[in-house]
Amino acid sequence: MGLLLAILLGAVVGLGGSTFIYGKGLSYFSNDPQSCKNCHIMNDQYDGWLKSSHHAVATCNDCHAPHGLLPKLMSKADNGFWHSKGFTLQDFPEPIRIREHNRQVLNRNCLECHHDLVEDVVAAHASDETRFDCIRCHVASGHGPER
Amino acid sequence: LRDNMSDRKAEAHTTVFKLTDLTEQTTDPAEWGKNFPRQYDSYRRTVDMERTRYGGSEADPGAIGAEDVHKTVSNIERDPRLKAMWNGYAFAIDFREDRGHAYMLHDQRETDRVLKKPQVGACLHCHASITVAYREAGIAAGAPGTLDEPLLSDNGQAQLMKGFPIISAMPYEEATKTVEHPVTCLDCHDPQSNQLRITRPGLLNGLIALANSTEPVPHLESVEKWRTGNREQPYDPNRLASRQELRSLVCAQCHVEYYCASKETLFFPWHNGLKVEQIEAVYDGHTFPDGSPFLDFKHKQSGAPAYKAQHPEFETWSQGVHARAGVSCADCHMPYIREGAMKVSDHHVRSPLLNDAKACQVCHRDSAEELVQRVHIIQDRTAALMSRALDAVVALINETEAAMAAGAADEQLAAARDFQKKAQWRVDFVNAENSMGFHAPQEAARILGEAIDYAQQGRLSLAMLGLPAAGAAKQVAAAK
Amino acid sequence: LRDNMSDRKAEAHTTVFKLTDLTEQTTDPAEWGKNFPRQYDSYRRTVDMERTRYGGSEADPGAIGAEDVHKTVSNIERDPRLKAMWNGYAFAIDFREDRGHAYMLHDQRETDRVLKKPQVGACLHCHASITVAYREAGIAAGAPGTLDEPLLSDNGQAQLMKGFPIISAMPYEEATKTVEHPVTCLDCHDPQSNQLRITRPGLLNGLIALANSTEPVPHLESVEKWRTGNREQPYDPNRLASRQELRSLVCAQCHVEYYCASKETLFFPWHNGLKVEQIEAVYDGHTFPDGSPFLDFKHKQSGAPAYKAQHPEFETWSQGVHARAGVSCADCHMPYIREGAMKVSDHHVRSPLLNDAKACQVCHRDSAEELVQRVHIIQDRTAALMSRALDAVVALINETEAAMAAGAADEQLAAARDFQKKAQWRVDFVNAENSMGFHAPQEAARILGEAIDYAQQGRLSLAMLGLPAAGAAKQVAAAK
Ligand code: HEC
Ligand code: HEC
Ligand code: HEC
Ligand code: HEC
Ligand code: HEC
Ligand code: HEC
Ligand code: HEC
Ligand code: HEC
Ligand code: HEC
Ligand code: HEC
Ligand code: HEC
Ligand code: HEC
Ligand code: HEC
Ligand code: HEC
Ligand SMILES: [Ca+2]
Ligand SMILES: [Ca+2]
Repeated sequence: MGLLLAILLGAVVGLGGSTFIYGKGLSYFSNDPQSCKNCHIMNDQYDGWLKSSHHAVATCNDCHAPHGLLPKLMSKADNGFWHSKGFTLQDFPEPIRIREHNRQVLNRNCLECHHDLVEDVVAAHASDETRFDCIRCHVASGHGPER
Repeated sequence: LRDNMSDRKAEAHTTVFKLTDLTEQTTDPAEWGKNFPRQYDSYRRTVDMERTRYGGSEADPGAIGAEDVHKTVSNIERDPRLKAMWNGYAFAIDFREDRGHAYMLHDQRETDRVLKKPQVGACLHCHASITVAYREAGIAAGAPGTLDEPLLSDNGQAQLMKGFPIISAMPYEEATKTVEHPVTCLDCHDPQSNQLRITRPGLLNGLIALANSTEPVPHLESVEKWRTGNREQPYDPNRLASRQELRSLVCAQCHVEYYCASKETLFFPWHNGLKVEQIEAVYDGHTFPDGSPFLDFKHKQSGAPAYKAQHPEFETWSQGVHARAGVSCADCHMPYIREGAMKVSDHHVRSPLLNDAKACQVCHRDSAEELVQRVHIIQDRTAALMSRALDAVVALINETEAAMAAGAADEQLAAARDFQKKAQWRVDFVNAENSMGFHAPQEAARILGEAIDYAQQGRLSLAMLGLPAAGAAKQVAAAK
Repeated sequence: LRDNMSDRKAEAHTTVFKLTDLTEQTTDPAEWGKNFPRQYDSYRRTVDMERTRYGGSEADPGAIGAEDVHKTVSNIERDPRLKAMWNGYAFAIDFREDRGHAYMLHDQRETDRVLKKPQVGACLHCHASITVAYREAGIAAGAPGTLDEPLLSDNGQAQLMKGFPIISAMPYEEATKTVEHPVTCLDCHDPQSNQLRITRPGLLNGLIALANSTEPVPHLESVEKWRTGNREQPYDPNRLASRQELRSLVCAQCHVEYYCASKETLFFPWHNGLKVEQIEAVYDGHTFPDGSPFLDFKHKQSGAPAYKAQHPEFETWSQGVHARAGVSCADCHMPYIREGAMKVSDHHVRSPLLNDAKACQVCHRDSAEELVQRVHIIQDRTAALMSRALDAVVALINETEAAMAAGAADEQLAAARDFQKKAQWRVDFVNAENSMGFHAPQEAARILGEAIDYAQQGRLSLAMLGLPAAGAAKQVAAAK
């Protein structure tokens, strides 16, 4: 529990105090896509998600956050830092691109939901599942053709 | 930080502050800039010069022109084969790398093509903000209504179309006095709604011809739709084109192959379609109003009739996979850039490679280096094939000249000259297209393959003449 | 939602039921099919025949072969220019449209190229499940270890590499008795782990040569990586290639340009890189073990030395944008299909157009019709340019023959013959590549442009001879 608090605190600090609250920071930890859309910078992805095949079945966090509670919060604190830094300083590269770490998180999440379906094809190459890259082909599944 | 955030939120809601009223007569971009400072700022940056492997632009250190501005490097000095190919035409006198929109009027006024050859007002169609001048000339010649009426109103269109041939026929020196600015906001935007619009008679007429043809144009959906609908009114992009189509059509007002000289009013040769051989067929079948057969010039060395291609970017793009996929000129050359919370179109129109290929990354998930590499691979292939084609065309020209010197009769040279016309038209089409093949890689290579074939067949037709002095003639050619 | 998901997970936790033990000697796919019924089912469907505009396959109604199976249509009857180009070589006797993997051994055994010309065991490298036969021959010749050891073990590799030249040198009739099946599971998969693997000596050697060259291969990352690392051990795809690379390399075991005939053991000519002129340079510089200069055949009509290209799919794909983007052969030719609750790789290897372009649609969100259209546009352009190139090559051949008839000496014909070699190699490279340009559209067009150039230059060199009987000779040619 202490660890969890520390992480939460880290997240709050990372997001930068009052910005965190004003920017609906707490909603960052919810599973509501609205909480991502709070940043207009996420509008494109939000709009894309609305048109995607997963709109009815998966929200932002289902795909982008690790599926364990602890890793989830840690990842969010980390990402929260990057996001608010980027948002505040307006110094991020555009178009926005997913970072390698987050890409792996994403890929694991595809596998979590679709494990049964893809079990055989994944197994064909031993245990090295990180090299089994769903997004290579299904890049449109999260955000439709537009991204 | 907090302030920053609320700023952004406020910004997200701002639309346009109307600081000044824009009318159909506001040609001065600075006026528009009061309402749209971001677009105006980037628009002004088209004065910048920076080169890429095959594009961008570069100043010629030795060539200082009007107003102490450097000219760009000369394409015909860099590759004398071009000069040989255009021998007898104005392009052999002066032809330089193109640069940003800010220079278009300046560069036209000072090119030796204009200074050393008589040109007509038609040139201004694509080098100046000229709609107001067209309309004034139209009204003076009896067109209905006033300048205050919207350009797209019936009266506005009548004025435009009436004035267009009048200014086009004027001598250049006179006509150029009727204009003041290079392409400006008014030429692409409606001053009231700010919507994109087509203002150029050349394109309006060209699209009517294209729509009336049967050539499939899947990348221009509104044309396809018009064809299957009620065709009583001719095709009109301002009524029918989608926003995405307009994001290319505004460029097609100028970045197209055209004919314009003293013998006939400017037109776009799209009556059969947009492919290189379809345009050629239009020219082959065309006669000038005075009854003489259409040609751009007679080659000085070989006596061959010749067509000259000019910047067929729109036609080439039309054959590429990007056009089919609905990717417009503006998507690559005017990408959205973020200005605070707003996304605005980058009006600094230029090579996408000068902007770290950011325009591409919206669609392609590759690094800037990788994207530039892909462009270079395509361009290098095109350049190598073009060089091969140019060698063949120049050899053909020299050998025809030698055959003439050896006493060959015109009938004997007819085939060679016809092959030269065909070959030259094709290599020139790719050369004049400014993306070095990128806009349609395989199509550019196909055209060059045909150019090579025709040029070499021309040489063969000469060699088969078995002229007595052919040996000597060959030496003349080799010595060149 | 998540509860729901984990429910389903508990429901169906099927992995592979191991019904039978697979070993390094299990060449029979039916055995593998017991463990992998879905893959086996689709594998067996490669007997299906259906044509596309330029691909797929089609039975020749009039040609019934062994076991009462129809042969496919003859490419040399459909286009006699091919027959003319290969005059003097086995391909002018029999060359048919290729079809599914199920036929590979059958078709090789009954082609007139084998029945009417002596061939060697090397042919089987790509037409049969042959690793066991290689190993047996290797062991018989003294290689260490037994057949039970994994193919990828040191002993396994030693056996393979020892047996390969032995079987390759055997007369075809004898060698073919050592094999029973066309390509089967064992040739691409490890019987224990089921992982992809490379089993073919030709490719293992070819990749070593390629890795040792300096030609950039951005689409083969593991090769690039090996180059910058410790190069003591030669490049080995089975140790180094990524899964994604293997999804193409398993095909590159066979779908490549190669030399294989009686004079030398099969090899892949990749010592300079994978481009058409890099391969040509290898051949130009090569001599047979007996010291004679490398060539595939001497043209019967013109006397020109000639190279024959065969199915350079891998080399061509390597020049295309798909390879650069990391898209593998299997992505398009073995796409995932849903089989009940499972997703499996479609082992019905065939033209992606026969599957409604489903393979394409994960990456390209276009309709099947649109995707097929895009393929056809590319293929039509390639076909038109290829036809132009073939015309030129055939004319050159006829004209050389005529010059010979008119008494031209060998020295006088040397240039023409050299041009024929260059031109023919290029047009053949694109013709032999089975996608009609799709795998690398601009590159295919570039190659054909060069082919045209060389062929016409050859004709020119003849015309310039100014042979006394050139007029008559031309008539001979025209009459053909
Ligand atoms: C079904 C899975 C899924 C869902 C749900 C989803 N995404 Fe994504 N997201 C993806 C994929 C796939 C990518 C592309 C990653 C890549 O190409 O490497 C991506 C990329 C992104 C990116 C980086 C931009 C880029 O193109 O690299 C952002 C930002 C993003 N998503 C935000 C969101 C937001 C906000 C939501 C909720 C509105 C959301 N995502 C919902 C799968 C998903
Ligand atoms: C505080 C504003 C803000 C909020 C809220 C926000 N984002 Fe972002 N996001 C950004 C900014 C700014 C960037 C660009 C940062 C960069 O690339 O360094 C970004 C980038 C991303 C990326 C791509 C870069 C990476 O780190 O991989 C993903 C994925 C993403 N966001 C997902 C989400 C999801 C999911 C949510 C909701 C849980 C969310 N974002 C909420 C501002 C925000
Ligand atoms: C929260 C669970 C969940 C996550 C995470 C998830 N999916 Fe899905 N996905 C589903 C469900 C549920 C469906 C629709 C029902 C079905 O057919 O299984 C679906 C459908 C699909 C489909 C078929 C529809 C289409 O888009 O063509 C694809 C492909 C797919 N998912 C790929 C992915 C990929 C790739 C990722 C990761 C980027 C991913 N999924 C992440 C639950 C998920
Ligand atoms: C090489 C390309 C490729 C890769 C990599 C890939 N897929 Fe697919 N996937 C496909 C294709 C093609 C289909 C369509 C199958 C069909 O229509 O029969 C598909 C179908 C699906 C479907 C929908 C099945 C259905 O019809 O309901 C899901 C879900 C899916 N994939 C998930 C994944 C996941 C999860 C991964 C990563 C583990 C993944 N895919 C990796 C190509 C790919
Ligand atoms: C998919 C992206 C894309 C599209 C769409 C596109 N272009 Fe280009 N264009 C390029 C690239 C890349 C170059 C090469 C730039 C270089 O060599 O530096 C180029 C070059 C040019 C040039 C020469 C630029 C210079 O720096 O000299 C002009 C003019 C041009 N394009 C106009 C157009 C027009 C007009 C259209 C629409 C009819 C169009 N382009 C469509 C990407 C595009
Ligand atoms: C009114 C005519 C006109 C219109 C409309 C027009 N252009 Fe141009 N464009 C020109 C002329 C003329 C030049 C050459 C100027 C010079 O070299 O002085 C040019 C130059 C360019 C260049 C070369 C810049 C460089 O650095 O070499 C690009 C790229 C370009 N235009 C793209 C576009 C695009 C994209 C559009 C539409 C969004 C467009 N143009 C609309 C006439 C026009
Ligand atoms: C249909 C539109 C159009 C017409 C008409 C037109 N231009 Fe241009 N011009 C362009 C475009 C687009 C460019 C930039 C692309 C290029 O240079 O190929 C350009 C570039 C130029 C340039 C700069 C590069 C160079 O060629 O040295 C000069 C000078 C020029 N034009 C002069 C003229 C003259 C003189 C005429 C009349 C004879 C004329 N233009 C008619 C569209 C046009
Ligand atoms: C060569 C054509 C051209 C010229 C000249 C031009 N624009 Fe634009 N402009 C465009 C295009 C294309 C768009 C994108 C419109 C769309 O997507 O609907 C655009 C968009 C805009 C927008 C909408 C917001 C945005 O940024 O997308 C504004 C405002 C604007 N332009 C103002 C101006 C002003 C002010 C000028 C003169 C300084 C100007 N434009 C000159 C082509 C042009
Ligand atoms: C608005 C989307 C979009 C933009 C912007 C865009 N492309 Fe493309 N590009 C596509 C599509 C769609 C294709 C066709 C293949 C496909 O469906 O993925 C394609 C194909 C290509 C190809 C292969 C086809 C060919 O012609 O060889 C290259 C190379 C390429 N793009 C480079 C670029 C570069 C460089 C830029 C920027 C200068 C760019 N693209 C901008 C969407 C885009
Ligand atoms: C991006 C998709 C794609 C990739 C990657 C690809 N191919 Fe193809 N391939 C095609 C298409 C499309 C055709 C044309 C089919 C037709 O004409 O019916 C084709 C044709 C073929 C043919 C002839 C098929 C027939 O029906 O006769 C062969 C053999 C082939 N490819 C092998 C390969 C090999 C080997 C690789 C990898 C080195 C590869 N392909 C990579 C799409 C692809
Ligand atoms: C052991 C050699 C071998 C391997 C490995 C191999 N092929 Fe083939 N392939 C052949 C031969 C031989 C044929 C021609 C069979 C015939 O016509 O009888 C062929 C035919 C084909 C065809 C033509 C089918 C048609 O209908 O015309 C395609 C497509 C193809 N292969 C693709 C692939 C792909 C993709 C791979 C890798 C996944 C692959 N091949 C692996 C030897 C091989
Ligand atoms: C390096 C691999 C390889 C070798 C060695 C090889 N082939 Fe093939 N063969 C293929 C592939 C791949 C195809 C399918 C593609 C094609 O037909 O172009 C094929 C197709 C064929 C076909 C069917 C189409 C046709 O050409 O009529 C026959 C018959 C054939 N080969 C006979 C032979 C003979 C005889 C030899 C030895 C002289 C031989 N092959 C050596 C790979 C090979
Ligand atoms: C020409 C090469 C080739 C042959 C022959 C071949 N396979 Fe495959 N197989 C592949 C490729 C490529 C994959 C995809 C592997 C990957 O992505 O790691 C694959 C995947 C598989 C998989 C993993 C699950 C899946 O569907 O992706 C199984 C199981 C399999 N094959 C069984 C077989 C069986 C059984 C046979 C014989 C009947 C066979 N294979 C013959 C190339 C081949
Ligand atoms: C695994 C992803 C993937 C698959 C599967 C795929 N493509 Fe592509 N394709 C691409 C990429 C990536 C490009 C390069 C342009 C880009 O970045 O979008 C491309 C480019 C293209 C282009 C333009 C480039 C060129 O060579 O002319 C065409 C046409 C095309 N693809 C057609 C197809 C067809 C048809 C198929 C199926 C037979 C197919 N693709 C399968 C990813 C794929
Ligand atoms: Ca330029
Ligand atoms: Ca076939």
